[in-house]
Amino acid sequence: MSIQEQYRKKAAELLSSGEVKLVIGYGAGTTPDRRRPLFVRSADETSKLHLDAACEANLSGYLVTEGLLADRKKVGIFLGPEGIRSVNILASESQLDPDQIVIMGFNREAESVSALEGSNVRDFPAMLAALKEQAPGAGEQALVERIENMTPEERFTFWQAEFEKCIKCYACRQVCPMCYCRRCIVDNNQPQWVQTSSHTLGNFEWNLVRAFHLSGRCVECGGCDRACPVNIPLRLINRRMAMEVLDAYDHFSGMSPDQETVLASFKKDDPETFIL
Amino acid sequence: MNEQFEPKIVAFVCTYCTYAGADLAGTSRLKYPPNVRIVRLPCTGRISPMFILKALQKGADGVLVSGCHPGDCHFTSGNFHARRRWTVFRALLNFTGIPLDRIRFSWISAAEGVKFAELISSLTDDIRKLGPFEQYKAMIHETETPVSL
Amino acid sequence: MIQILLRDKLDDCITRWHAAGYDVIGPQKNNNVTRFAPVEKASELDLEIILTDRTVKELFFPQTEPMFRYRIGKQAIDTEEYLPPGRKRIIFGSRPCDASAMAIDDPLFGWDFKDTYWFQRRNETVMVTIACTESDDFCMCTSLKLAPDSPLGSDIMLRPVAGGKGWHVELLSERGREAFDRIEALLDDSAAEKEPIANVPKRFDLDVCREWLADPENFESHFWKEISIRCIGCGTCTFLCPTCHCFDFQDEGDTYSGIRRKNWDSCSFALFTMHTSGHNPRSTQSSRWRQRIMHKFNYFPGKFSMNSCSGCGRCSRQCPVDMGITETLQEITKTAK
Amino acid sequence: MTEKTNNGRQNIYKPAIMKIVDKRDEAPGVKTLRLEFLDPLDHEMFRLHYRTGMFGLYGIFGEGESTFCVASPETRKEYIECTFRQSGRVTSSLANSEIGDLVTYRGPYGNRFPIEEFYGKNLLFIAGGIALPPTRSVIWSCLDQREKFGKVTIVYGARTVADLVYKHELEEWQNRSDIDLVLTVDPGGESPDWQHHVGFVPTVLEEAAPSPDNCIAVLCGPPIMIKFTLISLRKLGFQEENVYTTLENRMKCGVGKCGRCNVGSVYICKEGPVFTAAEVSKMPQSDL
Repeated sequence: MSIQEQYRKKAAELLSSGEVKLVIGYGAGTTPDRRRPLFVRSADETSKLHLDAACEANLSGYLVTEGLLADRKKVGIFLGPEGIRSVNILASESQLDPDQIVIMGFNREAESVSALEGSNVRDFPAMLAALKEQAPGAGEQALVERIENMTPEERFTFWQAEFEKCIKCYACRQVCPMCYCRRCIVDNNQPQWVQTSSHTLGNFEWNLVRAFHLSGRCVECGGCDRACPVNIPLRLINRRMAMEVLDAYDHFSGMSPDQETVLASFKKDDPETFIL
Repeated sequence: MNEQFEPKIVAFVCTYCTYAGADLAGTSRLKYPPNVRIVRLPCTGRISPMFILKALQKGADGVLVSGCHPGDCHFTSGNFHARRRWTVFRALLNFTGIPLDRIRFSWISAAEGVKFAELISSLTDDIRKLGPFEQYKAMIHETETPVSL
Repeated sequence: MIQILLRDKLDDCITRWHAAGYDVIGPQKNNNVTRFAPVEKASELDLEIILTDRTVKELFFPQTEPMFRYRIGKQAIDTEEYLPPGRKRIIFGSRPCDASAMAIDDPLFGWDFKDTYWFQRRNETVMVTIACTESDDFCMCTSLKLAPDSPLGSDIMLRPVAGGKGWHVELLSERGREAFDRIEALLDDSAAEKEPIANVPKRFDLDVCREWLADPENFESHFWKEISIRCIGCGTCTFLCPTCHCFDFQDEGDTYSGIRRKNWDSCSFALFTMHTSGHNPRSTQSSRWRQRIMHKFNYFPGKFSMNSCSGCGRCSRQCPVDMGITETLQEITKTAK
Repeated sequence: MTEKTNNGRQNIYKPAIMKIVDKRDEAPGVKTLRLEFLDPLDHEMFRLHYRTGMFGLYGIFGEGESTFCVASPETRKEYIECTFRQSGRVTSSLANSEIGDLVTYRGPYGNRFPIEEFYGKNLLFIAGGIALPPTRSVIWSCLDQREKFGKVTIVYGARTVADLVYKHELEEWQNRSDIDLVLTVDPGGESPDWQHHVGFVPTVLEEAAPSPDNCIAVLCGPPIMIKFTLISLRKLGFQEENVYTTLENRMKCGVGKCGRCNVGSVYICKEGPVFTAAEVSKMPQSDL
């Protein structure tokens, strides 16, 4: 039985037994290569669920929809490894109760998907530990290194050209499971820390703030990068920041619901080579 | 340039240690360059990275961020948190090409008036050598001119 | 007489237009995004793009535009106005959907009060549109009763000749004629077969949808919640929409001097309608999506007799969660029948 | 498409500059500013266009613009008065301005109360809290030509005694024999020396029971008060066509372009802010 069939069946069981009130998964998209988030509430709708290599989106952001988990009922959700990490972070930041989440985990390979054993977010320590050890995507790493090898002026010019394109649609923020603030810093106007105008300066500010707020929290699901309508390579900044927290603090975000947030914790002997 | 360039430096300091240290430098009549504008905050933990960005954007040529030595924080752990934040923020600035040699971090206690005076002197010299910070100029100019199309 | 603009004469055309004081702007792929930008040579143009990522809207209504600089004194406030550059320009290679969108927004920017920024640019621009011979899965102009060669909003319509050697020139306005007078000597009159225009399938029944939307009963329908449940509330669809025209004013500066700007804004943002008191008339994402659809296909046509949609399909094409106008109107068509 | 620009300028977004000539505290957090135009041309345009009910966008450069009604009546056009509650960025900044400071103003925009149609009729004004200013503009427009109208009744309520605005004018109205003034505060909001009603506006209105015959009602207040007062008015026999109210929404442009005040088929900034209750009931209620 294919994993798609297996999970359709599981979703149907969860729903008909009343264990979960809702299953968040993937449905067919507008075109054959697209998948879209799908919300299934009854067992007979589960045949609309899809699971294949085109299922790229990290659905965990929907879990923090206002009021969704307030009734203490459980929700089933299709999650890849990044999604599982996101749920861990959301739990560690007290945004949800991890025991309300029933995970149907999957691993995406080049052209297929495989199932991940487990249904509670605590069931995946081995998978996550292996993920931490894995070298990140070679293509991305190469690009990050290419930027690192530039002079600061070149780097600045590179990002200036990228951020010039930004139209401040905030798709990067809205699609990100970690951007759950009820009022984002750019939406505050007393004081107005970030200029809302989308000139290059305002865009630069916004993108720096976004990247900083995600440092040590981003799980590199690539959602922002895919969502960006003007194709700014946001994943490169996220990758670089993830490298930093791994190097400096051995922090790999989303390992468990009990993990401390890297910028809200400290060790007395943290490295501080740059401080005079 | 005929006249020597005088950099503008903004110092974000915590009130309990570095500000007291600066005070001590003053009362001890230690000489340091007048290029620094001090902004006093309750704790280094209160210093948002936005402050640094805004200072550079609004015309500072250099920024100093300074607070209590690790273990001496008036609020026990504010500077430990700040330290992590700075580490990560520096990486971000570096990756986006904002020069790190214009931003300096230090621990200066209330007793270290001499260290404060010396740090300001050396920082001012260094920034003077680097020249005015003009990287943001083109972007600021863009915000002040009509759309070209 | 049939006149043909040959592709290999484009460089000469651009030179002549430049000499006559026109800026020439066309579709380009730059830094991984396709958009309209000024060109010096024909080789910079990317005319094979079916539809650019970003619309021609930004050439009339920029994403952020300084309106005036203020300087505050004790006795007076000095305001220095910033107006559009005031140069004649030719937008070469827009698509019929983008061009019609500009015409659709004209009455909105002009009812009673005329928006100088919009109309000055509109009056200075010659829209040279290329009819579409290709479409993709998201194009839906035909569903909006427009077509891959709709003349609405264009000053010149170019129809590709078979083999891609050039275009049939169709003059649609005096402004277009003036611009093409400059290059008349370069036009060819040899007969050439026109390539057929793209066959864009009809994706929904607009009349049925409009009728359904006009029924007050359906305003509170559960449909809206269902259709927008996965909407994440970003501004992609509105900012990439050629007809979406909502904006915001922002002051940048301090109490002595600064600039007031006109920025794009989006009805899909929660803050768009939020009162200072905290009351928000459209506090849920479903009410915001409903507003977008109602505005485009009910309120706007009620006022200006046109749908506020030209069928470019960017909202569906670029949506991070694969939503869009097409899906909503398809579902309404199904529901209503 | 007409070339009309109410401020006589080519750029419709460019504000006029006004000087604060008087500033009054009305209630906690509520202030009134009296403004005068610096440029006589701007003032001329205002004289030409302003009618009671229209609104303006008041601003401070560097902070932005904020929309509220012109609280002074169309019978007094030498100045503009505006009353507002200090709540956001712009209103805080306006509240902190001093006499002599300069502010920006765009307007007057929107539609108006058709006061000529009220001639010869009885008038019932009902206002709640900070919504007295728009009502007050109509009240004075009518009182300044008192002989043209029949009986005038004003029902005004606020949360507490301190929250009543225009206290000096309430006193003046109280002492006039040609006005029936009914004042009320919400239960618990009364002070020891309060001698008027205690209770919510709809209840007090029903007790006062003004006759609907040949009567126009002007109703302004927070949404919840409007909702219940409309029920009371219906009970008293008022037709929805004879009840006028003003709507408020967030606005940026004021001239029907920026899109945010759109409710149903109506742009409040152009087709409003004055509507009859009959018109309001045709709008999608959940979007209000």
